[in-house]
Amino acid sequence: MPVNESAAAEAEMMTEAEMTTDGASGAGADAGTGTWEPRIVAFCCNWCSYAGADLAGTSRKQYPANIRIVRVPCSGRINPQYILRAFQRGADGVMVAGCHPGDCHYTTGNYYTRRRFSVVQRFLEYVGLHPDRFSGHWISGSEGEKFVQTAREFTEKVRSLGPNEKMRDVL
Amino acid sequence: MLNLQATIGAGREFTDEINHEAGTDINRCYQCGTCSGGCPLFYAMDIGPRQVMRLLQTGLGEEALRARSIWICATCDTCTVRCPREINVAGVMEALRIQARRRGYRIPAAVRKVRILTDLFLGSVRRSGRIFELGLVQGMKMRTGELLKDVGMGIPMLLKGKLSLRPHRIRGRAEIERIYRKVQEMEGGSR
Amino acid sequence: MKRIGVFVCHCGTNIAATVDVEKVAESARHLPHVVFATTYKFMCADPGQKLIADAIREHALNRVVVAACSPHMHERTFRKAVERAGVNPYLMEVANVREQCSWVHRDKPVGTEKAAALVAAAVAKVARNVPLESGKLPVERRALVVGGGIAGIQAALDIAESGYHVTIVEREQSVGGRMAQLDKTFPTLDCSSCILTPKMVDVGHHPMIEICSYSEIESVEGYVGNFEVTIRRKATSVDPDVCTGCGECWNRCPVKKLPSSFNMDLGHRPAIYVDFPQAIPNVPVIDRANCTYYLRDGKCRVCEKVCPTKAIDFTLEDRLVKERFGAIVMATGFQTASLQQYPEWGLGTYPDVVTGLHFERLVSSTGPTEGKIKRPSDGKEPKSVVFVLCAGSRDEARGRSYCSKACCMYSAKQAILLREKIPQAQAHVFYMDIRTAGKDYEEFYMRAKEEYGVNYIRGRVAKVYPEKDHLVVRGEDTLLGRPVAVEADMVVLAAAIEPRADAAALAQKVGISYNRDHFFSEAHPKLRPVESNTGGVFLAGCCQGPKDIPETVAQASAAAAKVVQMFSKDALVSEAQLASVNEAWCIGCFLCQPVCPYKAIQPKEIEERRGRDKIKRTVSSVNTGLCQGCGACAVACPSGAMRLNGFTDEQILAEVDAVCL
Amino acid sequence: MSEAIKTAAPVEGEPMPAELKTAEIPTRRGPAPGDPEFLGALRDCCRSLLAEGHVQRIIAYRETPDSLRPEVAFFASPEETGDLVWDLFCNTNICKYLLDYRTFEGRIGVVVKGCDARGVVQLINDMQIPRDKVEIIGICCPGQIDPAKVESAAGEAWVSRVVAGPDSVEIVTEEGTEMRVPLESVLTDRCLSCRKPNPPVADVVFGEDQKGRISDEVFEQIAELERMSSAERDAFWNRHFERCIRCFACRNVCPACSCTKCVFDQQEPDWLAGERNQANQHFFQITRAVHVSGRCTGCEECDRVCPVGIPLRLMNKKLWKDVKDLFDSPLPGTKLGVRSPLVMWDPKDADSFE
Amino acid sequence: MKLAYYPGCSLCGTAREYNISTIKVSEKLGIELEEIPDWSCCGATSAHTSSPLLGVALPARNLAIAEEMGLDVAAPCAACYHNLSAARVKMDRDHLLRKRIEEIIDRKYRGKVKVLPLAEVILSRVGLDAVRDSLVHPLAGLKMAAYYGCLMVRPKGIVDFDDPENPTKLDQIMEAAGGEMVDWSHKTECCGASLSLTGTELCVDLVGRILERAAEEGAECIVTACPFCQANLDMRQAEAATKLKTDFRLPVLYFTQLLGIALGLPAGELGLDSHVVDPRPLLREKGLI
Repeated sequence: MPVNESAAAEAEMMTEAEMTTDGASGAGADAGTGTWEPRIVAFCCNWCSYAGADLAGTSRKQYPANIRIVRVPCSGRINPQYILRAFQRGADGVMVAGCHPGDCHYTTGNYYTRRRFSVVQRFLEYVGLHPDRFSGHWISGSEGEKFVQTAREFTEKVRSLGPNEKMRDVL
Repeated sequence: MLNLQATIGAGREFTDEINHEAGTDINRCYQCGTCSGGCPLFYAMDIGPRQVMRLLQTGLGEEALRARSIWICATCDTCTVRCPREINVAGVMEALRIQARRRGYRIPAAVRKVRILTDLFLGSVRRSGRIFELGLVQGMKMRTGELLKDVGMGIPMLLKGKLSLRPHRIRGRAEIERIYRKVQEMEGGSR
Repeated sequence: MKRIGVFVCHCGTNIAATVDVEKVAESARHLPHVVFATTYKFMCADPGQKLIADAIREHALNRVVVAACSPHMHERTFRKAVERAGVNPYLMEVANVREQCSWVHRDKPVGTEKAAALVAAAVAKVARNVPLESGKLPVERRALVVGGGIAGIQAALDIAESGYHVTIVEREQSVGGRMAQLDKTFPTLDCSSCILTPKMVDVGHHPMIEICSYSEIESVEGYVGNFEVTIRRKATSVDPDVCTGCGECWNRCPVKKLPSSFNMDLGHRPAIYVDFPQAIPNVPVIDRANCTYYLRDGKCRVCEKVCPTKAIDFTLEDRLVKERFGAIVMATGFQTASLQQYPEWGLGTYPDVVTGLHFERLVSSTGPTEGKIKRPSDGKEPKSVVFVLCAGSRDEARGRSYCSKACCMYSAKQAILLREKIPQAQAHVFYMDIRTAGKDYEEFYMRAKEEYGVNYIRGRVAKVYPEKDHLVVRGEDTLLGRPVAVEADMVVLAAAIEPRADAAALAQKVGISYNRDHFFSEAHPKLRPVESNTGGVFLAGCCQGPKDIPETVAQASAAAAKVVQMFSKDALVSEAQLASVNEAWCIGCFLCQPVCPYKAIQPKEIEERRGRDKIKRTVSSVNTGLCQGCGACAVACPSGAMRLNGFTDEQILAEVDAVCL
Repeated sequence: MSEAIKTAAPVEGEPMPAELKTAEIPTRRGPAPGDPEFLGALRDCCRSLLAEGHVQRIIAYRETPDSLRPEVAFFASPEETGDLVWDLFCNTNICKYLLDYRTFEGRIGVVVKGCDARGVVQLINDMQIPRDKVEIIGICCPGQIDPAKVESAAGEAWVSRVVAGPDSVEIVTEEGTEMRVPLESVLTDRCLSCRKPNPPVADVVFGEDQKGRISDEVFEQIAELERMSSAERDAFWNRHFERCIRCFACRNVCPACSCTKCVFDQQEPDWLAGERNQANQHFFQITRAVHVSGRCTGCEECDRVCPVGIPLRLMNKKLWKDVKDLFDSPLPGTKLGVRSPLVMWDPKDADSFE
Repeated sequence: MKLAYYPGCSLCGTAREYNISTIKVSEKLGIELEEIPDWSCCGATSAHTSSPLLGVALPARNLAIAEEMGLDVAAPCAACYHNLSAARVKMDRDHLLRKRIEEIIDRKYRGKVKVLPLAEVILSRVGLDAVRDSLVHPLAGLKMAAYYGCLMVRPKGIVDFDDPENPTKLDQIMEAAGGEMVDWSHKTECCGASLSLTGTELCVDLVGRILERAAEEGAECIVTACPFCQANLDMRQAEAATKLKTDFRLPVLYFTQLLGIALGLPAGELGLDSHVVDPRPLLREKGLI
């Protein structure tokens, strides 16, 4: 609904239709070559893995553009329902990254992440999601190289699996 | 005057080939000299391992192929173990020796005997599957003309049964011959 | 009525080179609620911020998205800019299109498409932001300095001089740290203790400074402005209030031959000791592991007998002291590498192979040899000494890729001291690159070569081995291109500077991050070098990375300035993005309570109308003073009643949707 | 009556008392369900509780014209307890009704078997009802009968009455024909693998501790599922999730689901859309299972009440197996004062991240 | 425990005494050695300095046969141990190389076989306590310098027998045998043996350096586990002494010979007569034979 001056009545809530943006090209199609490119959502904790991704940037290390980072204050803030939502909206792979256990800026945040996702990871696999589509990593603020390595390996793994159909509900 | 960007450009392909064969990356070298310093035979070499690295870094790798060093190197790996930049220095020297042979470079006279011994050694293995030590020593004497070398040692060793008179041929000699031919095919090498 | 403005930064060419900023702005114009989108070369600069203010006025914007560098860089800058223009600072989101897009994807179309998606995500999120106010936090105007070396002393003095109380926690018997072990300092060659001891005395007598020597940090709770630190005051067996430091006890103590770690085990000390003569506090401690009284239950007691003021009290126990602080300065210093992974140099095998710190003790007048340089093996005066640089540093193969920065200079100094004390001695220095990056440093290095005839050999030492009555140092003189061997009576290894062995454990206690080599991580290498990522914790000296004394002192004063800046405000601005409870949805199950690291969740009685009657029930509530906004509670709450402002479920879901489309 | 165990409601500053005193099983025991005076003794117990004012309401079961399906009844006065009944058809888990009594003035008695009692304990651990407000009348359950199985055993004929013996069941039909079938053949599925038939916490208990029936059949099914490829598992669950009509019966019956405003009912954030496509079906099923993981008592009511027969026990038991393997925590609802393992941590936890 | 025995060409010729003493000591310590049937030469330094493929193929043939036997390989000769281990590691790391080598040697090789120097077998599988328990003539009063050379300890990753700069395993074994070990700096300094026939004067210099350091530290004999080093240090000792204008008589023995004596094996069977620098006077003086 490409309206420049939004004349629509002020709807406090977002209607589903309004969510669509025809500005960005169709999900998954690569702007350049048109071949299929996997879409990967990475939930990164602000203090460590997000800083690690920044360090990869300041060191100009290249990694696939499929990775799209959503910043959260702590890996403990990542709700398993966000993972389901990402797959629903067309993600082909989801990554969760936090500080190494013991290094969490909030001291115990990642301990809960470790417990929660050791259960959720097995359960997602159990209900039929291919295990290579979801992975978790501990990446510190000084591990720019590890972030890049993880991004590349995970993108290739997801690319080899092809587009994800499970739970896909793209409008 | 050395036109560096030209030599670096021209020599890059050769340096990359050596990097690949030795499974290492010479560009990491920061010329600290630990390899040359620790090399037991550096004093006898015309250019030390560090200088060989520098030649390869600046694209003058071909020059190293004419050096005596790559034949004197005893592949004892002291350099590789101590290199702070984790470069397989001994591997590079070995790769250069193989390249020198493969590209038919003339081997400096002073170190020609190393090549002769290697050929005799491999010939002996090819024929009987194991080394015939006496044959090796005699072959060296014939090919180098040093007939009286270590003759004092030879007789006592014979008497103590340390030098058998006949080569010990293994049953699988045909297998060894087949290995040599297969390797030659795969490497297309000039033996 | 949401009216969002999108501002895409060129960042010179950093973004514009690999992201078509115009196209990103164009695609942003079609996003819901976006009424204005533009680009500018430098959004963070004044004109950029003015552009935002003007756009807010002209287009009546009430929400802003800035697509630029990482929020770690300029989120604060843009929030202030937006606030000045009358919009709540938390109605602004940053899209990281530099570090996480333009710099890491060279293909322009791909980079542009991703940047557009990141902007879409930021717009979707900002559309769901709600205005937030940051609260006020009380500040405990007391500072804690961990480590009593020159860094800790300087920081403490600067803070105390600004009128605030400082507690220094020092693990050893006396403050002074590494600098107390040095003889002279470069580049001025003035005597280390002459410039250090006055500062130690100041610290010792300053009314606002309390020194907890022979003590360690047991635990740290709380957060910026309100740290609760437990300090373990190790039992010294000497009553500090009564002891006058007369020295009777340590002179008469029968246990004489204990290795003195202050003298790098080259000298000896008694069981009751002070580290060095100018020790502050000048009160000895008893080394209970080696004191006869403790080893053979109650024997000896000589020190007790000779003590004129009866200060000895064997029954004293460790005390755990709990104190509140507003800020912490980490100044824990360094240690030199043990070099056990280098058997080829023989440190620890051949007695005459020593490290720089050993040499400092040998050449120091308070050292075991009263300043006369003698070989540890037979005490002879060395006629030839070899200094080996980069001993353990710049060696990725064995775990230390970094340069220890100060060795070139202190080795040159030590060579000069050698030549001054033993004019006929030869000084050789094996080096790879001499690094004299400081004021008067290069001149000092030239003096060593010209005035003192120190021989510099460019080459990294391959092997050190004993031969007859001397050592042989083998290497290559890479400028000559020849193998060289130097016969030396003593070899001084400039061992790498590394953090203290327990640095990582201490970092986890205090809650700050550290890098691969266990140096504490600064918030930003260039822009915030003395702050850690954790609010209220500052860094000074070698604990943050190898450096020399001038830089350490500069950092210490900088850290002190940061602390004083914090204390100068009447209250701390607390985090605005905190958790809050939707009391209608909360069923009082308190699953949120155990996951809160700051114990910020308490029960609260509320009254509700249920049909005709009023009922009272208990729901969760967040103490905004303690909450730090980590969000663990928001996930533990099944119904989503617990929300984390700034990162609510709606916002994150909106981001996920936008990023995936 | 036993002295009620005082449980602190959430006190200012200390919301969860460090260690709720776990009530020991009292010595007072009533006769076992099989025993002829059992029903009389149960009715007397309930009547005296109400008469002496120990409780102001009792939730139990009452006769209905269909003798195979007694209904849940709320007894307010001693006289009403006359038609209170308890037999092997009391499948329904009544503990969740306690949520309606959160603000009820007075104490509530509940007649609960093993699985229901765990539900009551879980509600107490989830702070939804204080321990001292509930009078737990426990019954050691010999296993409940599935009415559907009885009717299919009786074939076309209408079943008028069923007499349950210790190991066989006599079915009397309208036409008066009688047939005897082994108890095992008509038991509800979950009772065939019920390990904990006895109430872990109760104020008074009827019957002796039962052994329960050990069978790993459900865990074998789970293991078989785990051996499948992810594509096969995907197909398996798609087939089941497709049939979910989103009636939310599983949520409404679950003692661990005590939220007043469930995420599935919320518009903002819009977690669950209405359309019954495979994405939303997956979102609902997975989220429900993950939300109760660590607090699910394993009563399998959800599996029993699902109108379209989705094997929810295969999901709940899988999560329970993993939680037990990973954190070695007790079965939820068996101990008072125990919180979900997912709101605790241990430095030595297993780590599935790299 | 049973192992596939790979003697190597030297042990069948110039290092005959190393072979005999190895077999005798293994029997005494309960190590069952079954010689790899029809084993062939490992190529020493000549193969891998001429062709990378040949350098792996020659040892690989022996590894393949050992794999058929289903036994780990014991290779007393340091050079053979180095080459066999290098081949195994290179093929482990590079799957394609393993495939090509299988094609070259026309045998299946899955990489399930470990390669151990004899010293490692004694240390980890027999154990020093077993050695101490079966001592008959502890080497009391004999000051030995253990010389490891280069091939047995370098480079890390290709051979993992001991620390490349400061190895101690031979020292441990000989100390268990009752001997007194000298701690000296040139344990792993290369003796240049591969140039013994082609650059003899270089060998003399290197041998001189090593023996000078050993003598200075008070060693009475050299103990080694490499036939190249033994031959080089033994044969070039006289020339080295004259060149350095000093004289040192340091018999160079295989560690299995001295271990044999310690375990009470008859001296005659240990080939003590086949050294240029005769060790028997020293051993008699120490009352060991």
